[in-house]
Amino acid sequence: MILTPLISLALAFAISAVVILAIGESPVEALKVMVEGALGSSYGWGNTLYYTTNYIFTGLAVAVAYHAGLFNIGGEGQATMGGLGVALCCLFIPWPHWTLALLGAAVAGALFGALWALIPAWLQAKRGSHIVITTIMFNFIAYNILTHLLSKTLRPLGSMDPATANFPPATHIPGLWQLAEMMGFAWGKHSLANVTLFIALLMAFLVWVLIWRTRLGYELRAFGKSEPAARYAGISPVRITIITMLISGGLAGMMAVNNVMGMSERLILNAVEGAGFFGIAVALMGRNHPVGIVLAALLFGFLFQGGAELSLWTSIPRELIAVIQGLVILFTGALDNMVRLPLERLFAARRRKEG
Amino acid sequence: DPALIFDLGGKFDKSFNEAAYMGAERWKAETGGSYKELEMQSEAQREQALRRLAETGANPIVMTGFAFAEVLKKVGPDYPDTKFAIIDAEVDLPNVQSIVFAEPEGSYLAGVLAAMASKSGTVGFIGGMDVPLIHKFECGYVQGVKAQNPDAKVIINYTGTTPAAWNDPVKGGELVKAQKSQGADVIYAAAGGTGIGVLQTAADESILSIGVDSNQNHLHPGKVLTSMVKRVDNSVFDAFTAGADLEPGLKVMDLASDGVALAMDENNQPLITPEMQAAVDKASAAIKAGEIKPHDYMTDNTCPVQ
Amino acid sequence: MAVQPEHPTSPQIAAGQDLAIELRGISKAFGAVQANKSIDLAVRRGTIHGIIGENGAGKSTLMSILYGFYRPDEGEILIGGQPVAITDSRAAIRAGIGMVFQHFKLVQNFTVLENVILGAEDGALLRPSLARARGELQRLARDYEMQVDPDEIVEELSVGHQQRVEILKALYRQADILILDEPTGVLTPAEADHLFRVLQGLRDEGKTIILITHKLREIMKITDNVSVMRRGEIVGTVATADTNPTAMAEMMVGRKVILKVDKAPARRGAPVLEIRGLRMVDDAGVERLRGIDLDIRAGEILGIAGVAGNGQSQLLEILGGFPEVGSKLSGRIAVNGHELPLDGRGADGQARRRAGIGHVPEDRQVEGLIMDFDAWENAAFGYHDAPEYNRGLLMDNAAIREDARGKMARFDVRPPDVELAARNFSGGNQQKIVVAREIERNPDLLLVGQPTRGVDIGAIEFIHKRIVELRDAGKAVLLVSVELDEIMALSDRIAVMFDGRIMGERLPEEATTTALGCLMAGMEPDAGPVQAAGGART
Amino acid sequence: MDVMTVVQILDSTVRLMTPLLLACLAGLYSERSGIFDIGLEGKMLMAAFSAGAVAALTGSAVLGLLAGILGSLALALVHGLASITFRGNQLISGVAINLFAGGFTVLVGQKLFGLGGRTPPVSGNARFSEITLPGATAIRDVPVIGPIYSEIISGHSPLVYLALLAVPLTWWVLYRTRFGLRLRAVGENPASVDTAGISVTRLRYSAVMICGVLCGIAGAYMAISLSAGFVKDMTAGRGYIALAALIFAKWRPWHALGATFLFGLLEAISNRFPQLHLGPITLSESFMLTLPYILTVVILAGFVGRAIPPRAGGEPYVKER
Ligand SMILES: Nc1ncnc2c1ncn2[C@@H]1O[C@H](COP(=O)(O)OP(=O)(O)OP(=O)(O)O)[C@@H](O)[C@H]1O
Ligand SMILES: Nc1ncnc2c1ncn2[C@@H]1O[C@H](COP(=O)(O)OP(=O)(O)OP(=O)(O)O)[C@@H](O)[C@H]1O
Ligand SMILES: [Mg+2]
Ligand SMILES: [Mg+2]
Repeated sequence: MILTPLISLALAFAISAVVILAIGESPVEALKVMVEGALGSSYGWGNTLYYTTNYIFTGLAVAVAYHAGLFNIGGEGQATMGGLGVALCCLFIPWPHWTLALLGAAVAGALFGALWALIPAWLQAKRGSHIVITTIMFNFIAYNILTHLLSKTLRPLGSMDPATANFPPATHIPGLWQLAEMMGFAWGKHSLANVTLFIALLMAFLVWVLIWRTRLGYELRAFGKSEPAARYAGISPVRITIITMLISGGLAGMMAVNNVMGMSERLILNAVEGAGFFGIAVALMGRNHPVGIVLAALLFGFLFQGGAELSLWTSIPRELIAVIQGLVILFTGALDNMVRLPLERLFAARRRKEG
Repeated sequence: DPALIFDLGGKFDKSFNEAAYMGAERWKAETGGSYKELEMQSEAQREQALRRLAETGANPIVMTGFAFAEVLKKVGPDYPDTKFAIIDAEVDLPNVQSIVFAEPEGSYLAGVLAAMASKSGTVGFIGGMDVPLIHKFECGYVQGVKAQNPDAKVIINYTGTTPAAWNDPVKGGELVKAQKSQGADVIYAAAGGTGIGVLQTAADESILSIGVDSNQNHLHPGKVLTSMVKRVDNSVFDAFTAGADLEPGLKVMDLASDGVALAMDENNQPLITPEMQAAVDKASAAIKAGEIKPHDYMTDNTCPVQ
Repeated sequence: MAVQPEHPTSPQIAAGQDLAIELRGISKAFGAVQANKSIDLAVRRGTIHGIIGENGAGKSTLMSILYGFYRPDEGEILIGGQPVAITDSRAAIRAGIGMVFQHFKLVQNFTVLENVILGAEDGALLRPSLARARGELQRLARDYEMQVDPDEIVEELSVGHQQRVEILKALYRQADILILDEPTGVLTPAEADHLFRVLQGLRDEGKTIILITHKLREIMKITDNVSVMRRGEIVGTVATADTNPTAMAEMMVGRKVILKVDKAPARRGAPVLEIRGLRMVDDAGVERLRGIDLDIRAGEILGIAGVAGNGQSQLLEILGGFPEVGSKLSGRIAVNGHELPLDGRGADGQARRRAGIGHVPEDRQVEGLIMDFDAWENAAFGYHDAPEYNRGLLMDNAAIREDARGKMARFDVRPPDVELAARNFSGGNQQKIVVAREIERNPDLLLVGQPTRGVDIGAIEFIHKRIVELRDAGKAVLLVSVELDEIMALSDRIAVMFDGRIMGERLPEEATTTALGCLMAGMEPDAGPVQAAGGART
Repeated sequence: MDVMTVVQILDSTVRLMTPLLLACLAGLYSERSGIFDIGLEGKMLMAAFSAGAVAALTGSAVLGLLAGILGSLALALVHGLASITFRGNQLISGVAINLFAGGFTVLVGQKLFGLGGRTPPVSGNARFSEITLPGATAIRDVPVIGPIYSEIISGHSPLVYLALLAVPLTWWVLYRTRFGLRLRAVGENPASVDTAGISVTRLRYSAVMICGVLCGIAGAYMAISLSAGFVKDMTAGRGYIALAALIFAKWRPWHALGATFLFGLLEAISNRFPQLHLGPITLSESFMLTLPYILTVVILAGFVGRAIPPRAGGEPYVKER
């Protein structure tokens, strides 16, 4: 039922509005700034779509795991490691052309992300250690490793910045606005969205195929619904858990193509910026269906870009966005029954009247 | 109007960004002009922010923090008529003024003072997140200490390897206690929000601390030996005053140009003996004259003395 | 029909008489399911009142309402003539009602004592409560000869003993109305007899007992009155003395039923399944199978009788390729002469299916079906990687749907809607989906666990017929059931399992319930107990 | 390594483990009742802020503590609402609460004090000062027990002793009282509690509330005892460590003491020895800083014995589908 998430969303925004009022600002004003900044211009759209791309990847990552009954909170760490993979692949392989580099980076990112999900997956499957905690810990560990590498090993000499050198031009992938220019019209000049968006959409489609059209998807969903039944049917929990987490981590890792290769064109410290966590909300709002996820990702892209504009043009602190996102996750994710049950009762009553 | 962009630390980091904010406020107060300010929220926004400001005709645009360097290289050329000033990094563009500070020099002096103020002959350094910039402070400091007292011991701690390390006063406090137990009685904190905890605990434990970036002497009068101030405020003030005809090129803010200095005011005045003052003056003179060249960690990622 | 449903309470129990309980117009719906439809029921004080009805008829729901576990949508409850608002179990307990649920409500890792006092503590501190409970428990155990070790951890107890704990819990709360929901399903005939003696004892003290059961025999044996439920309604209440099994069966289903399966004598062929010295030690280190030797030939049905929890489930799971996680296996299994591995990739459900083993698992809702999957998806479950269901990398959903339609039509699953989620089929129809899936694969060996648990008599007839057909087609069938009648009706040979062993084999024609009962209790009919060690576990 | 070093490390361990211990016990109550809670971090943060803010405004540490508890309770209530009343996903509720607290504290702090989310430094009565136990100074110089008593045991904030007392208290409540019995039961099999005539909802709410109170004390301790004021994100992941410690402790009070002690000790050691030289190998600084997380994973991997959570944990109690 599509109505539930919408109402939940409305509630989340209503409370956010109260918070904004509480800190003495005008919600209407804030909303206007957000909408104009994020959707009011092709430039705004360009940036909104950039964030959307991130969230599609992480949202899909969470969703795939969720279908197998696994709760992957590790998107953050997996995307971080994916960034490492993308960076190494862009820095140390002499790519002839960006198209090849793009493919290479996508593979590298996915590989690193997948490997980072492998250990928690194995621990869950073999030793039953709770994947939620292990993935959280792996987020921290990934961050520590990255900081170490960036400030000690990968940082070019004399640079202050704990970041890698810039990637060679051959690995610079065109932004959507550049594609637009090639096709001879001006759209969102210098905005951040880039060709990775298409990869994201492709992945969304592939995930749909995987989940509802392949044997693996069938087994994965069965396992997610009932482990005893899965074992009865000869589906190996260990195998499914590990494969699922590899796919999930791979998707999260692939996000790096967008933010590392597409945007900063070098690897910086906090490149992921919570996308891993927002993936949870995106997946939930999207009811773990690729189409829903793309839409939810668009919403969160809007939130983030709008929030940026907010801190750009108003005195509302940037933390407001964290609050709004928290509320959205709370209402769409944890409190959805609060909305759904009354709705269902309502419709049930309707049906009884009719029938 | 001019514009000022703060780095992710946020303008109230009690040190670097806050200093820049002070400068801008001072300019506002003295000239009655108005300026546009904004805080970064995410890496992705840096470019966005620069472009949006440039397009709204802000000039000059001052940004704090090396993290802007790469973006500025990209954006600068697109707005030739806009002047940019970047603090803590070098960007070689016709319309960019690069302002870099000689932290090693200031920290060197802090080291000299610390060595003299220490009775135990052991002093401490507490860095925030373990990143190169902070090693720059550390290295200058150690050199100063050793120069003043070759067999002095310097205990070095970093708070962490994640941004949380900038905001962990609890751990900062524990580090002070740990260092104190090893004999340290003067501790230099270059750790943003964590530094608050360091200075606090040092005061609680009645040992001396040294603040950083902006003048923190007033936080615990008589307990903070001094502060190694980077006059970010001055450079912002100057940039704002210069306005549209801000002259491009590299601007090194060192002792000579009062870009870095030790804060001496009524709060730490009782702690500073004449001979300390003398030693500091002597050292700074030597540095200005180029007789002493505190090694810059960034040049080779190593520090000559340990 | 023998009794007119429009009579809320039949002549023997008219209002005004000394009624312990009176239910008026109780209705309860679970979502779309109308589990109870305006039910009226009166129970006389100091009597044992039986309630029978097909699975899902609404018996447990009704009693759960009386006990305050569910809240009725409509209707009122009178205890001893006074209307009482039973809002929760606390109110029910205060009204003197105790209930032993179909699925026990015990805290598995608590001691017996802790379970008994839970909710009935004397004060904020445990020690005094425990002390009193210990004494009280000993007294009750003595009076009703229901010994249990008060300090034993519940999960260490056999089902029978766990049931005792539940009964003691109720008595400890001074219940004078005791509800038992299908208490004998998990008991040996001997244990059941003991339970009935206890119940009669309680009745003679003036307590009122409501007994839910499927077994007409038991109704006839100890109830004073009996109410029959069907599809959420009470279709009649009669004095047990005035009725007989066939009449009641008819009332239950609403039509004549043949309780007997007619089948030709078995034409045995080559051995299909050979089991030698099969042992299994579970994760907790308990030996669940203690050396099983079995042969099943083509064209015969081997029935395994036994009280739940004596290793039958483990045997089926091992043969089906999904033994309990962490268990250790030894011994040999061969199908059609080919030895099957006991563990590793080659021993999972897929491999077993490839080896020609079909399996109707004991619990359709937990194992046999994915309740949230649609019927068509479930119809391929376990065989989902069979070539006919796949096209290259992708699954051929169209083919699977088509195939599912056929199966549901042939097995008369109602409603015949392949897009409906398994959850929304009735128990019997869920079971038909599973049976269709497994039988139509035409396996050499079919494992069948509790095929008719949760299935109404109509469906039972149908499923029994299919199983016999398979056997007549020269296939081997291994049937496990706790219903002796079912074992007797279907099997060509009967093996009785107790505590992980085969106690003995009998031919149905020469087997008597009492003889089998002894074996099920671990005793040779003539000799004394074989070994008391262990005892049944769940 | 001389005695004083050891003493100092243990002394620092006591301080560092206190917030972990309180949070760990908080989680213990909640999870024993069957409500998983990864929102400890957020609740502590909220508490730290409320405590810091109120202490700064009123100049009273006690009021600060109360405020901290209230702040944490508010979020606990939300978690209860989501996971008990509305049978939502407990993990997601936790994630949301952490995110919300992170932003909300700064937002309000900025509004109140304009210090970028920081609260003004508190001092004097606005802060819990360290209390010296009787005789501490007297026996200071007695070898061994002298330093142990006067340095390690004595001279901590009252909240430290509160936390330590909470351990035996929790044990007693859990295993010796009616409430404890019911709490353990509802986490194992809510139906058994329900059919015993006890309200599952009320029981679980009270557990979640106790969790809130303890998180509140933990946060307050960090803001107005260990340090002098709130700094944004000052809990720095301690909530998650506490969670790991809870699993390590297999949801038992005394074990919780041990587990949090271990994590505290680890941090104290890495403070004292930025690099650890163990014979030939040297553990680098960044490795030492990563160690707690790695250790957590190792522990969770069950190399120290499998941990079985309360059976009904994480599952909302649903009677009717
Ligand atoms: N908690 C529940 N949620 C949804 N439906 C339920 C629930 N409990 C029972 N039902 C449905 O209500 C109907 C009556 O169930 P109930 O358990 O009362 O039948 P029963 O007569 O006890 O069957 P059995 O003989 O198997 O115990 C069935 O359709 C059952 O599926
Ligand atoms: N657990 C459940 N949750 C929700 N609905 C259920 C549940 N169990 C059964 N139902 C619904 O209740 C209806 C009756 O189910 P029930 O199992 O009582 O049938 P039944 O009377 O047992 O019939 P059968 O004899 O075929 O089992 C089913 O059609 C199904 O839609
Ligand atoms: Mg029932
Ligand atoms: Mg049924």
